[in-house]
Amino acid sequence: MLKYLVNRILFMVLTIYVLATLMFFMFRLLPGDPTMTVISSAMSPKAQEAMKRQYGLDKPLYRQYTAYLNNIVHLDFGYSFQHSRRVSQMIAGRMLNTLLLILPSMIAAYALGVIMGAFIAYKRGGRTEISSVILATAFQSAPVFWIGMLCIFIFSVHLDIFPLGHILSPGMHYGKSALAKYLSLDFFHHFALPFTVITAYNICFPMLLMRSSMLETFGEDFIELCKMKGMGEKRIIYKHAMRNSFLPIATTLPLILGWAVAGSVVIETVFSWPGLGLLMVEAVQCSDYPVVQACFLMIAVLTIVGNFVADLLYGILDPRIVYK
Amino acid sequence: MFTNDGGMVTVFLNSLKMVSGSKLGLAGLVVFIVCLGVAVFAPVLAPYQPLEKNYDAAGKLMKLHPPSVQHPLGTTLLGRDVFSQVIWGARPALIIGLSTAAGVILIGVNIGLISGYYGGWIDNLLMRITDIFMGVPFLPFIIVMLSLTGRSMVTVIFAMVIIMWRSTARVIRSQVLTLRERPFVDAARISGASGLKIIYVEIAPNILPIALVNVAFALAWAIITEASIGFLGFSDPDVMSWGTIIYRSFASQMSYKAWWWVVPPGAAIMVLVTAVYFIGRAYEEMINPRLQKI
Amino acid sequence: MTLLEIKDLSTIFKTRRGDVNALDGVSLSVDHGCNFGLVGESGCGKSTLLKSIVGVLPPNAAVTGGQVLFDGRDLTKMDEDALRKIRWKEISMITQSALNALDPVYTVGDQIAETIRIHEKADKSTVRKRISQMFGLVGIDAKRFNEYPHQFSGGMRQRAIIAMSLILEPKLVIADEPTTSLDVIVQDQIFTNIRRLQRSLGFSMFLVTHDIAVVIENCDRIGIMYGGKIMEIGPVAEVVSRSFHPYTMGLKNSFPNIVDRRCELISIPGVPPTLMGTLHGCRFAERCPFAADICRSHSPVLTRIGADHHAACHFTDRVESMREKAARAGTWGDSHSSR
Amino acid sequence: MNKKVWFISLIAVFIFAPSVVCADDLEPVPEIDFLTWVPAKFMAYYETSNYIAEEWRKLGLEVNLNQASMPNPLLTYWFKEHKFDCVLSVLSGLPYRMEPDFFTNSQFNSKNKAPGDWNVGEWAHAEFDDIGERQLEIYDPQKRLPLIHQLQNVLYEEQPETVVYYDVGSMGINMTNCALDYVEAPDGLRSIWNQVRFTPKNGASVIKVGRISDQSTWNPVAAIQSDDFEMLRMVYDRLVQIGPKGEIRMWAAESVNTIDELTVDVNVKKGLKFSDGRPLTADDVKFTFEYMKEWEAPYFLKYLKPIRQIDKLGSHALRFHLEKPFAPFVMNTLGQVFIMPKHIWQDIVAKEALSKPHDYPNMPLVGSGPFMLKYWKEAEEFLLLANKDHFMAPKSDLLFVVFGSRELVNSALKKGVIDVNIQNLPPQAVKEFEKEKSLQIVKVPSNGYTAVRYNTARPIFSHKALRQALAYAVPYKKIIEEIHEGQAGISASSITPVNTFWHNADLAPRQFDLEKARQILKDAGFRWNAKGRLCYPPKS
Amino acid sequence: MIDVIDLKKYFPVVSGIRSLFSRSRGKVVKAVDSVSFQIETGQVLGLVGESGCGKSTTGRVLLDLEQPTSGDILINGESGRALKKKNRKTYYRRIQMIFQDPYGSINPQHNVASILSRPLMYQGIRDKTIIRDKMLETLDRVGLSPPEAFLEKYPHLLSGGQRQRLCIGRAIILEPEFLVADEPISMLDVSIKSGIIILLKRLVREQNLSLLYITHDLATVGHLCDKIAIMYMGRIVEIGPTDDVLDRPGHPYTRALISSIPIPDPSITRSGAPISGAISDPVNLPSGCRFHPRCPYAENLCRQREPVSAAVKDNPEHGAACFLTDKLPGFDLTKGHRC
Repeated sequence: MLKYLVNRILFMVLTIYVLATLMFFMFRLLPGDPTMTVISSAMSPKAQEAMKRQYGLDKPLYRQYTAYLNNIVHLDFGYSFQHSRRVSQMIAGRMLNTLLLILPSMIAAYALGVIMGAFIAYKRGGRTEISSVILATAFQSAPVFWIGMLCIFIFSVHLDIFPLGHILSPGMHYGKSALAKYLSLDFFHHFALPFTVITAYNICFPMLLMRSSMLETFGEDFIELCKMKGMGEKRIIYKHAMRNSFLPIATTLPLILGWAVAGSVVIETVFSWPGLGLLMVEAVQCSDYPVVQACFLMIAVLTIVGNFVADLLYGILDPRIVYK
Repeated sequence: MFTNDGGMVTVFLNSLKMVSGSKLGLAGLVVFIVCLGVAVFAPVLAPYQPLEKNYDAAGKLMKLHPPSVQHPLGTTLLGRDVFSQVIWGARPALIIGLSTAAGVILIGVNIGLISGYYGGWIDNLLMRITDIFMGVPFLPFIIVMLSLTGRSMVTVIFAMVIIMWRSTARVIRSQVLTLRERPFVDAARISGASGLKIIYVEIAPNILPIALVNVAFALAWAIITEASIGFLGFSDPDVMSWGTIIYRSFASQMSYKAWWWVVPPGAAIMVLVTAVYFIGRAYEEMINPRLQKI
Repeated sequence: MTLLEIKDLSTIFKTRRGDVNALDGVSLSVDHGCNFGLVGESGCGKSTLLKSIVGVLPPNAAVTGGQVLFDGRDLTKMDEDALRKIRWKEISMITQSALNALDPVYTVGDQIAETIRIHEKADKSTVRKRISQMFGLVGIDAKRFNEYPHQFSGGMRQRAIIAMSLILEPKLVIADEPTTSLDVIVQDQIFTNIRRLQRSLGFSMFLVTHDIAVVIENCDRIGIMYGGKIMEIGPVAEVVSRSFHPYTMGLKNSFPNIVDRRCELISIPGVPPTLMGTLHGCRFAERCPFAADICRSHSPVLTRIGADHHAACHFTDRVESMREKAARAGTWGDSHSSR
Repeated sequence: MNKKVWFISLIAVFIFAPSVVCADDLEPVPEIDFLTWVPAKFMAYYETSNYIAEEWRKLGLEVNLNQASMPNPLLTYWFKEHKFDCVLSVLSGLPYRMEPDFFTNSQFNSKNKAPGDWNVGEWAHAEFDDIGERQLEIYDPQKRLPLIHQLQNVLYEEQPETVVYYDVGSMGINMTNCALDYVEAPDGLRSIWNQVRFTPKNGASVIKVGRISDQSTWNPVAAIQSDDFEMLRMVYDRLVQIGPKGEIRMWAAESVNTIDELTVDVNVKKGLKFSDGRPLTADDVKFTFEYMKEWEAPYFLKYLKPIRQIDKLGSHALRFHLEKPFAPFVMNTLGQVFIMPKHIWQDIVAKEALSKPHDYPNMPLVGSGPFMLKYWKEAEEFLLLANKDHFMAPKSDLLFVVFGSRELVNSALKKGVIDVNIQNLPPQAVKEFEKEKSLQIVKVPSNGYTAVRYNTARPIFSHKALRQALAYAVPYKKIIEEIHEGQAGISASSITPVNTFWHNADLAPRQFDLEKARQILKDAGFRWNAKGRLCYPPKS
Repeated sequence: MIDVIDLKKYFPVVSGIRSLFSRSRGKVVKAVDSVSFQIETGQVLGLVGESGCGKSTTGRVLLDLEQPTSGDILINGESGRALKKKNRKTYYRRIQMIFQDPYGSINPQHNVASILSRPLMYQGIRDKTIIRDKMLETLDRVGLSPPEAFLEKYPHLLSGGQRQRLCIGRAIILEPEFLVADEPISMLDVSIKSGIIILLKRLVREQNLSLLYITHDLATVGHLCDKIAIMYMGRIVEIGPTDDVLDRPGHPYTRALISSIPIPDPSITRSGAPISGAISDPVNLPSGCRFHPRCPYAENLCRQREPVSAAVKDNPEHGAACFLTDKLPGFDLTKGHRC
């Protein structure tokens, strides 16, 4: 077990290293001058050189690379071209915002999806099943940003129930602690719409998967034996069928989590949610590559750590898995 | 590659037959074929050019006109016909979707086959590479790629293929791992077949159904992803794809005033992707008898 | 005294391609304290019969006629709740594949304990004690209570299933190919074990298998099933030594015997019928060397030929000549003899 | 004759046939590489270039709209590599750009042709250079004015760029909780002159201002973005500020006296205090200018360059010695550099263990400006408290709220979630906003402008006649009406009418007239080939 | 004649890079441990043992489906290792295999013609008429007639028995000298099993080949084989002519195997297997005789030294690897009824 953990963690580090290196070299191949990010009348060739010196871009590539890796180890992603600040200062709060949006939505989507999937599998062959399948598929097939836009259109613009986006109403003060901010009613008011959209959008996958997994489990001998044992329908479904059917779904959790975190770039854009994804999109648009690198790596870390946690979770759920 | 009996064509035709056996599958197939038709005959079906500006009788630009007989889905901020744009948008959607799916399958299936069949260090290497790719955040990576390579349709496809093959490779590999242990592979080996012959003659036809399911899902994913890329403003600016239409309406800040500009392209994506999903799911249920409704 | 009596039971499966008459008027009975063995090849309807008895047919199958009388109660007429009380408490089961019969995510002990708790109110420690006792009886180390099914070997799993099936001391144990996937030595151990337990617990057993030898060794009465119908039924010694049905004769011919290995091995040509759609005549007629026109048009009924011996053949009166011919390889076609 | 020969000659005919048609040695004008913006994000800019290209095509030109993403590679092609035949140059109006040098001499002087500098079209004109250099030495606006007008005349005549339009922005105030006696300024509600005048009403305690970009940095040494300067000037004082009409107004300086072209005396107001209570003195001013120069604050580098030496004349008096005469010195140098507290910054690098002052987050911020930064929640909001002791004491605290998109901020204004929107409203929404009774919409004609800038280093646009002709082939009105909903104006000069003092009103904007364009081309010897393609004048 | 000499197959417990760090480094499972036997042309050797004893691995190693650790096979005097080295394809011309699972060993995507023609094509035969004639002849030979009707069929249309016949056809189409049949009937129905036995027996005689018949079922071995080898944990513990081994088993394990087989004859009562327990841990083999933990007769010597094969009752044909062969009590299975 310990060896497995060490192996996994080493591989995670390797993955992050590879991605970091990839990012570094990809951006060094970028056509264009990184100092060319603002048109300012103060701009002069001299000023640009000064900026390059300040960003350390005048050094040879390998020196830049080693410095870059060294900095990453210290969680320092350099200096934003656009924002004239340390990138690390910018992303910490953003990451929290992204997690606050994505994690609860994903957990809700999974929990609901699994329960609904089990339910429609139980009701198989009926109208409930077919209509939920159609509805869920259609919902998943629509681009999430479009659904977000429609929801804003209906609930914010027309019905005026929810705010148009963002994380808090302007001018709300909640004292110093971040907790107070995230526990405030206002936060939930802003959180509700994007949360619902992400949840509804992500429900489909676990639901359909759970349904087919349940159908497979229903065919297993032990389920039949449960019936022969005189076990009640509910007990069979909740205690035996669902737990077993959930296993293959647990393996997809990291995948979906990865998609969701990656998909945050779109959803945060629609809802102006000040998270990593939005920051990254803005940074890419400004060729602010230290910020892009940092956001990308942070999103990757979330994905990779998510994978890892899900793997461990799977081991807890399925006694047959022995880590070696 | 899959000539001879039980070849690719047969499997494909069989799969079509199987898909149409399910109601949802049939519906998906019909919608998909209609979309294909729309894409092919877009010049005939679309009343206007996608970027054509329309002026009213008084010579005024028809800005944001709501749906009318002349413009069934209204006009955009610069007087362009939304209906025509949506029709033309079927082309990039299908071209990008199909080529991405093809690329994904080509890479994914081959890596899966080789990795799964040969095992050992080849498998180890390929799967570690796949694992690394699994850690790559999908959309962000594509966005970064596109910001580096420029935003033509080819680079969009390339960017998607380069990252989407990973899950196909995994699925195919696990399939090959079980197929490899099947006695018919041993039987082929003792008939004197070489490794490549076993992979492509014996194993490949058997993973074709799974590969076809993956084609469907990759196709669906590619279309949605292209739309997302378009929405973030990173897709080919010269191509009026559905995602780009939505993005332009979003960027014009008029999307909440002119629903007819936003709803149709999104609905088109939804309908097409749903159809593709239905096809894939119907086929998946057919090839996995345990999922069949009894 | 009769414990289980099945009268004229019919079950139909609905499939995409049509109805399958999996069971067609099956009648048999199992007496108290006796073992009944049902022999048949795959697809003959053995498993469907078991599922019909305990009422756990899949949704696309239904009993279309007949009765299952257990201790005088008709199980086919009972509602789900009443049936649930009878299941396992009175009729339990030893399944064919022990690996798949246990839920992989719970420990073996937990699953057995759950079985008890479904039917009885019992506190943890007594449950635990009972299970340990039962483990001792079937030959499992009581320490393995908290192990998962995948940690058991094949033979041990089968023992665990037996322990589970006997834990509530049922009146009838249905054993569905209990040893098919096991090696002969383990099979022998398992049956020895079952016989020993039967002596101390006194349950009846309904054994279903394709292995005629196992039935001969372990059962009092035997039923030969083919194509969803009982072909011949009676006391083991009677049916084996004085077969009245050509299928029974063919089965005996094709069964290898380590003692009589110099006997000719003769196989039955052809394949079993699919049971799809409306069927006429004897199910075995296709493969029967003695089939006449009547066999293809009229289905023979199970007729009494001995004290407790029934067979379903039109030509029970000509049995002597059939037996003689059946022992010759040529009767069954040229290429089907071992010598 | 065998088949092969037939075939080859057939191919030959096809290849050479087109050249046979232009047998009179006409060389077609090559395709124009028109560098422009991506349509999705910069729809109006892209469409402007598209409208222009459509008309140019009618003249027999081939135009390729090269869409490049902003900022890269667009800015690189535009400023660094000059990789274009013409570019849609969109320059925003900022207060310091009221200084006439920037839009004239800086942009077109042949000295500034180097990559990364402002003469991106590499235009060179000896007479223009000469006037440009001379006007830099004249500190008296009245004496400088004729030269600036001359520069505009040359540009109008030579057309190194064709000015297409200037924006007339619209900004909104929700009057429910906020009152403003609006002062017209080229930066509208963003102007400091307006921001100190926002007055709360109906019991509101703070005025909420909507923004779509977050502050990047509060460090004046590191800041490079105009949005950042807008906020920094609220919390820091400058020696002078640019007034709403583009005039110089004393701010922290009591007076600025130009002794001669190379010497400028400054007297600092007495009684100014930093927010930590320490007084602002000539030491701080001297320190700031020297510090910025020493650490190469990228934004100020260009403006600090002319300074040779700064002498402290008294506790509140200084003398600047310049390397060479630099007329924009007062407006662009003294008018931009923020006075930083010496006691904070002098040892900040050592104290915070930084490699350079650019890395200093500058929190808590110590400034002397009319506002004080209370807090900053990144990407969310920041609160500026009114500095009641300041000589320009604001009427209200301001809460700046960062929104993710223009759409959000606009609807927030309408709903009254915010009181002021300092973004321009989208042109197509202006009419709708004007109907709202609670809103006060102010019109903000910009001193920035949009133009087609020609790369005169390329053979096509080295032809003056072509540039002049194309100026008649820009559908000015259509662009303003259809793309900008009328929210723009036509200017003949790069110094737009809003810069009343410097604008040369004698120049008449050119009208859209394709016939006239054709005539100019014809007169200059341009010809059209059989396919209607424009060709260079035949070489004699 | 087939001569297998000292065949060994050791599986490392851990493999790959991990083996460098693992605690179980260097440990092996001796799946096949010094196995030697001969099969005369036209004869059948039955290799019998419980699951996990290494009998299937022996077959797979012979076919080079697993790399042998050491050992060789002589096919009519020619070294298999040399043959393989020269050209693997020609090796497979001389040795072929029939697999256990008739469903899994046929590629479901190929039709009969393609299944049968592939071996020929891989061997370089391109002439279509030759291939076709050969296929028809083979189909006829394995009892799939009329052969023409089968050529275009896909496997899913064939019954289990037909599939296994097809597999046999595929194996004999190259006219090998040596055929390995790995449990060819264990997945088939009773009435069909004997048909395959009969077919194999006929083919051995007609084609003049040697057959290694691998099975766990001693009963069928009696009907098919000329010689029997009993395998236990990678070793052949007893080998000899069928009658000698079955009637006068010289190894306690053979005795246990034989006596645990149920006999389909109600007149015979069997005493049952005298041994208990299951196979030991293959990684940590017991010291001395591998069978001693289960052997009811084990002595100290058995725990210390490993027995080598010795002639039973002075019959040089019949060997058993047991110290106690001569001391074992009498064994009689043939009492009672005969046909």
